[in-house]
Amino acid sequence: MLEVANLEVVYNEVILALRGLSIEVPDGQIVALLGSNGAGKTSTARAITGLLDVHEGKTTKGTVTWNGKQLPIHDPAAIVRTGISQVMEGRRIFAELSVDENLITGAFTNRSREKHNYDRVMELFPRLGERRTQTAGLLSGGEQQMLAIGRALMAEPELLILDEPSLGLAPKLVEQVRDVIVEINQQGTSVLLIEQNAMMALSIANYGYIMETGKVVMDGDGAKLRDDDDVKEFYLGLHGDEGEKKSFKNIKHYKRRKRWAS
Amino acid sequence: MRRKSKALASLVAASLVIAACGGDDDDDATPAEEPATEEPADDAEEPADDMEEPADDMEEPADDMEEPADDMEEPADDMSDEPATDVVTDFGVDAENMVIRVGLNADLTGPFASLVVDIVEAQKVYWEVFNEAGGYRGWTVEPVVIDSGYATDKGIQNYQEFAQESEEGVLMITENTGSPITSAIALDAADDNMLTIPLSWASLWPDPEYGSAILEKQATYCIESINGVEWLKDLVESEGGEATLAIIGRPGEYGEDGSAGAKIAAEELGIPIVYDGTGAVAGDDRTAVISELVNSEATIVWNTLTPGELLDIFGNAVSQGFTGYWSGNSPSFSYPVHMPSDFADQFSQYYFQSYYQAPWATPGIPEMDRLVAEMTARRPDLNISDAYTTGWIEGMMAETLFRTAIDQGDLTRENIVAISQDPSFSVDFGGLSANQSWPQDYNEALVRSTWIYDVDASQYNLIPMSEVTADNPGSSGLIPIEQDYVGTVAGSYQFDGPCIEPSS
Amino acid sequence: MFGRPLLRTSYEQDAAMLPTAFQKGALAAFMLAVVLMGLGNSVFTWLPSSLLGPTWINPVTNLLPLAIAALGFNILVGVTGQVSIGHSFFMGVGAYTAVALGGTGDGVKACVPFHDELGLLDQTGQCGLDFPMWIWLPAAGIMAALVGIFVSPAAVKVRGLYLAIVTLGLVFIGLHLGRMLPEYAGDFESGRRWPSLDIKIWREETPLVQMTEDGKWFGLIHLSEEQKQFFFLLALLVVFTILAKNIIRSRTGRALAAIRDRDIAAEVMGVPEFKYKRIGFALSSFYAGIGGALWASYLGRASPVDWNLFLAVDFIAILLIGGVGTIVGTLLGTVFVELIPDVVETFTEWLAEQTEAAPPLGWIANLLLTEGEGDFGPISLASTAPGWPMSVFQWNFVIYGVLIVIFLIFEPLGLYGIWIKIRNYWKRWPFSY
Amino acid sequence: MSIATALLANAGTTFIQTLVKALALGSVYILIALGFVIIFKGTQVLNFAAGAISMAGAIFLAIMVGDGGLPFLPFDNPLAPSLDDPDLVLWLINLVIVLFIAALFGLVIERIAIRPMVGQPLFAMAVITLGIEVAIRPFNLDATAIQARTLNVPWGADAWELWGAQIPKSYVAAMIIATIAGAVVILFYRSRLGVAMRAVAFDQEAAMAQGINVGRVFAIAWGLGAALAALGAIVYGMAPFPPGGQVSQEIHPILALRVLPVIVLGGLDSASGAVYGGLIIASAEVFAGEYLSQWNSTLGSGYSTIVPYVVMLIVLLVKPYGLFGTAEVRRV
Repeated sequence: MLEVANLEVVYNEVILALRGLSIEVPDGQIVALLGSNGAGKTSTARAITGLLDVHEGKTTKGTVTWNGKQLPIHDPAAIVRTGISQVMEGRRIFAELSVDENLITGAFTNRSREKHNYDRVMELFPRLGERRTQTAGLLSGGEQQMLAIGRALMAEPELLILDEPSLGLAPKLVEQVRDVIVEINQQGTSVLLIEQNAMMALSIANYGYIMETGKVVMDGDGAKLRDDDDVKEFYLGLHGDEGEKKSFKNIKHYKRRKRWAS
Repeated sequence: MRRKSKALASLVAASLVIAACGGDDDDDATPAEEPATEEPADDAEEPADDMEEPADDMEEPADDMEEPADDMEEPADDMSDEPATDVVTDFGVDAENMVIRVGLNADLTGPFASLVVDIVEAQKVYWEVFNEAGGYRGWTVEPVVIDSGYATDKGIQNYQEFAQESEEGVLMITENTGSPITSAIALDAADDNMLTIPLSWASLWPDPEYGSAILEKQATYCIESINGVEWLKDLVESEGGEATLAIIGRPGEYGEDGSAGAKIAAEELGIPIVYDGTGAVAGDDRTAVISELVNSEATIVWNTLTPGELLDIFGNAVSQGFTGYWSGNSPSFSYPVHMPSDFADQFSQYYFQSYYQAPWATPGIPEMDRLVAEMTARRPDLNISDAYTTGWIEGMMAETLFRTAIDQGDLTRENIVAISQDPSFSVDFGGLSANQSWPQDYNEALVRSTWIYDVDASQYNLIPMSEVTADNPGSSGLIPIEQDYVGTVAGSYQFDGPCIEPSS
Repeated sequence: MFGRPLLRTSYEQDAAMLPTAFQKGALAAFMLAVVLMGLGNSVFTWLPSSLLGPTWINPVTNLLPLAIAALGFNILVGVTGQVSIGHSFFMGVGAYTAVALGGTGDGVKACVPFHDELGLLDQTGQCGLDFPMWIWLPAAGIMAALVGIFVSPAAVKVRGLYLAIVTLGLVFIGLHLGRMLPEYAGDFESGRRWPSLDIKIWREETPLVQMTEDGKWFGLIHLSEEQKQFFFLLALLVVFTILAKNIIRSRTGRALAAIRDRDIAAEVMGVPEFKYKRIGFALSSFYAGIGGALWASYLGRASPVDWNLFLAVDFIAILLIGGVGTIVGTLLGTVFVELIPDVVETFTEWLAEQTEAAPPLGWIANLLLTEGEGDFGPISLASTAPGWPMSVFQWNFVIYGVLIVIFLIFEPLGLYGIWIKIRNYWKRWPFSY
Repeated sequence: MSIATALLANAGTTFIQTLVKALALGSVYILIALGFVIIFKGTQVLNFAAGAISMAGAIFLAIMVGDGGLPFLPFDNPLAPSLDDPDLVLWLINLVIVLFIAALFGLVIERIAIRPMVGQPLFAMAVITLGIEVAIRPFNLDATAIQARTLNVPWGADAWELWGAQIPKSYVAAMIIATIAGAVVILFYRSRLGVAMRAVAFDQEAAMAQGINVGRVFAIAWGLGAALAALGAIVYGMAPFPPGGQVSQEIHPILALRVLPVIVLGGLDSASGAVYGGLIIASAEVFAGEYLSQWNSTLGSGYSTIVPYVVMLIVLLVKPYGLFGTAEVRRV
């Protein structure tokens, strides 16, 4: 189980990106983390996978624990070894490498089971098998997303963090991605799904968090959030009333319980 | 930069005033300095008129000195070891502690560092020995070394530091590495009365017009080339060959001077020049020069290069089958560079070194015995070196100057220059090199003898001085063939002036 | 008078030369200090001579022309963001323009390149037309700027590190031109004499202001040769600093900064990239040319090998150590970089006198210095012995390199950044962000 | 015989000799350029310290096999080949040891100065290596005693004769060593570590996210790069490369700078580009030096050394990322 408690992240010693964020990802579940641009979703992912250093970011407060242990936040490779893999926003495949070589890069932390994991990826994404020796940069957008997910699976993670997997994909491909996520989850991997596409995310999530300006402003079961009027209004775009702009802050039934150090 | 003379004049004037008014306090020379530095603003105009007297006439200062120095009987003749306290000083001399500062503007990090480091070390030892023996009449010498890295701009900055008109400056420069830097400061040195002993044998320096403050030691590059080419021609002809000459030189005073001498010799002796590479060697790639040289099939090569350049050109030419005899101006061949190289055997076979002085531990030279004894005792960790002779010689020149100046009671920069230009001034090098004097006529001032050595890699034995014994003094592998050789051309040739034009 | 700090109600206020009263005061104090330093003991006779005057005036004067060139380098690298390792080349261009126009020589024919090969003169001659400084100094800047414009097409096409290598190539090509054209460069190693800094109207014998002799200035104050040159170069530095500051806060300066931050974005916003990169190169080269001409004239002599890679690296170090993109940083950096060797040498001399002192000072001195047998200090006082331990001259290079590394790792904004950090700490106290 | 007729008579041998020299110089350039490329590929650093690193390697070997000692240690090198008749096997063992030490040296530099700079602008990283170069240089030139040193190469300045042309054994050795090094680099690129390095080169953050130990990749790139640079300088220290088979204080410190046109021509990140660039630049330099020699006085002595820069400028104006380099994707 992944527990993030009261996380505060600062960039360049000036910009406060997360202000006391707390989320949980229980084993075997799909948890959605929703929010608009700049809400701090990607910062959350970076804080968990140890990539803040690259962006001059720092965790100034709070803890990230995985199965009861603190994560080594300055060593991304060690974090991957503990069983957390990330599919980064914008796919970030190695365009100059071949498909196979891309997959090899995912297997560095788990060499002993490379063959097994490779077969599993090929089973999940038969399209990749057809293009094994092709240069990855020449794949289509959907295939590249598949490759990015497959690359992350090569480490055989217990928790897969997906950062905006639907970004820039056609609706049909979004559905495909969603199905893949469900399948991976069913094979026993927990998923933290970071999305702007709330509809897609909440349709498969067991639990969801909604972020705004670095804080969780609302959370609940996937089904409950899906049915919530305000969520509908802000993220699913289902409300017809297009008058004033609202923020969750102003909504009366905001009643997220505070959780201090857990 | 005439201001130095003005300041000097005001100083002389001020010291006279003090001497006249101050009565008996005059045995301390330091008070003389203070009015000089404080008051030039007011005095600068007036004494400028009387400056001609002390400036132009060498004998005059002695007369001027009579009043303040009345307790000093006949200074010129007196060689006693009485402390000489009544000495006029200006810059670079700590009169209170009786310390003379001399400057070494030395290349400690540049291309000639391997040579200059040894020279500087030998000169330091020279002054250590001098000082420990009590100096001369209470005066000791403190050498100040600044690195120029053989860069002209740094060399000029160092010079400016030395030329400071205060105790922090130096009285004279006893080592100034390199023709470029010497050339760069030659005119300023004349203006500043800063006598400079160059590590450069350019034929410019004996010219009273140009190098009036440059006290060159030994023969010039130009004469060295004339002697060397004549000697090689005799060698080739004695073996039944025909002499044809190839000249290779780097650009600048050093290279052009050496090449000019080779051309004079070729013209006088009727040797055909089959390749003239004067100034052709610059930059790191010498393919063009090597190609031209090998194709010329010369039997004599005269080079004026750096050791690295010589090694490259010699090595490549020899491996392409070139078989002429080689020699060149002295810093071209450097035993620490060439003796351990892959071409050591070829150097032994084809190369003859030319130089001006005795190499390390040459037997039968008393001054060399003293040098070897002092160096081995004081610097046991260092290796033996032929370059120690140069530093020693520079020290001997400066010491002779200082002795004369102290006896005259005048340790001003101006007087040091004046002594160096006096026809009676000469230095006895005790066999380390040809004795020398500096008359103000170009042809008379020239030293026309050089040394010629055989290069013998099998004799090469570079050891630390701690291992030096009488039986095994070590050797640079350079074995003198001719000591103080004067060829027919060099012996009689009348020069119109320096072999090269001074650069502006 | 004392409103809220840092509240600026107009754009003019934000772009002002010296936005705060503190900066005005600091500048005044600094200038006063500099002037006092120049006057030194000719006015303040009671001051010890080691503090002011002759010991330091030469090194300090020496860095003034370099500071002018550094300002230009800052415009190119700091403001326009174009990486160059070729600044010394442009300094050389300016210096040779100056010596060709202002130096003594053998007439116009000698100024034709390859005149020896073309047989124009009976003998080898040097180019020098003996014009006064008001001609050769601006011409040096303009010529360098023109050469800058000439090579700027490469700057537009070539980016980043490739540009750095291209400009580095310029340095080597410049060194070779010095070998090829002795009519301008003089001897390859010893070079030639430069025109002095005398101010003349035309070629008259007695100049209006004579820089190379002691004497009274304006009939008021007696100054030595060194002091005259110091004040003259200082005045020029002040003029060029104000000019640089104005360029940076002008429309041009903003366009250059836009190109630095994102060249494509700037182009999309209507800043013509090519034009402004060219302007950046021209401005930078102009400053380099002026700085080079003044430096060579101050030294009195320069050789082609002086405009080498190390000089170019000096400017990089100046910018990095001082602080990229700021004028104050550039000036601080120049002072710091150019005075390090003198300071280290002075410090070592001082330390050498302390070896007999009471611990811990004497202990430290003994630990650092090697005087003879049995010492293990890394700095050799017997400075001339080759090998380990090294002399203070060699340690100076090491210190120089290590400083570049340290500043880059720990303080990328340089000395200026350190100052800003201190300032911000006090400004925002007690808030942490 | 005039120079012109001599030239004609020797035209064939001159050409062969020139060609061999070009290939040999090209081999040196390729070795050092590969060092640059590997470091740039792995860490995005243009290693201006290559000059000092390569010279340090050459000096180390010179001390071990020439002086027979160990650098900075008061013992003799037990494996030193004899001075008069050096044994090839012993000499090669020393070479391998020195290459390992050079690699270690690269690791140390990477650890101290490059690792803390990860994520900084490319220029800052390049300049930090410039600082390292300046800082190491005095140790190369002064601390190890300043005289030029010989590498005591077993075959010395020997040469084979081929149709009247002298083919120095060192030139052939240079070609063999460069070929081996090139093959090693190609094999390395295809290995797992090579894949990791290319991944890091392409997208450092993404590589980190996959659990690739970027630090280890950096270290390997610097180790390999430093060893290659040292190998290049060592080869250049064999006779009759200038200045005649020595580690020279005049030529070796700037050897790496002369290679910059090669990597610009080939592209900073392309290994095959380094090979082609090395051959093109070396040929241009050597052939210009040989066949334009009669214009030496007009072109300026030593003109051939700036031929690489001129070639580089012309190529860059036509192809801004070199002949083989990857064009940067420019995004707003």
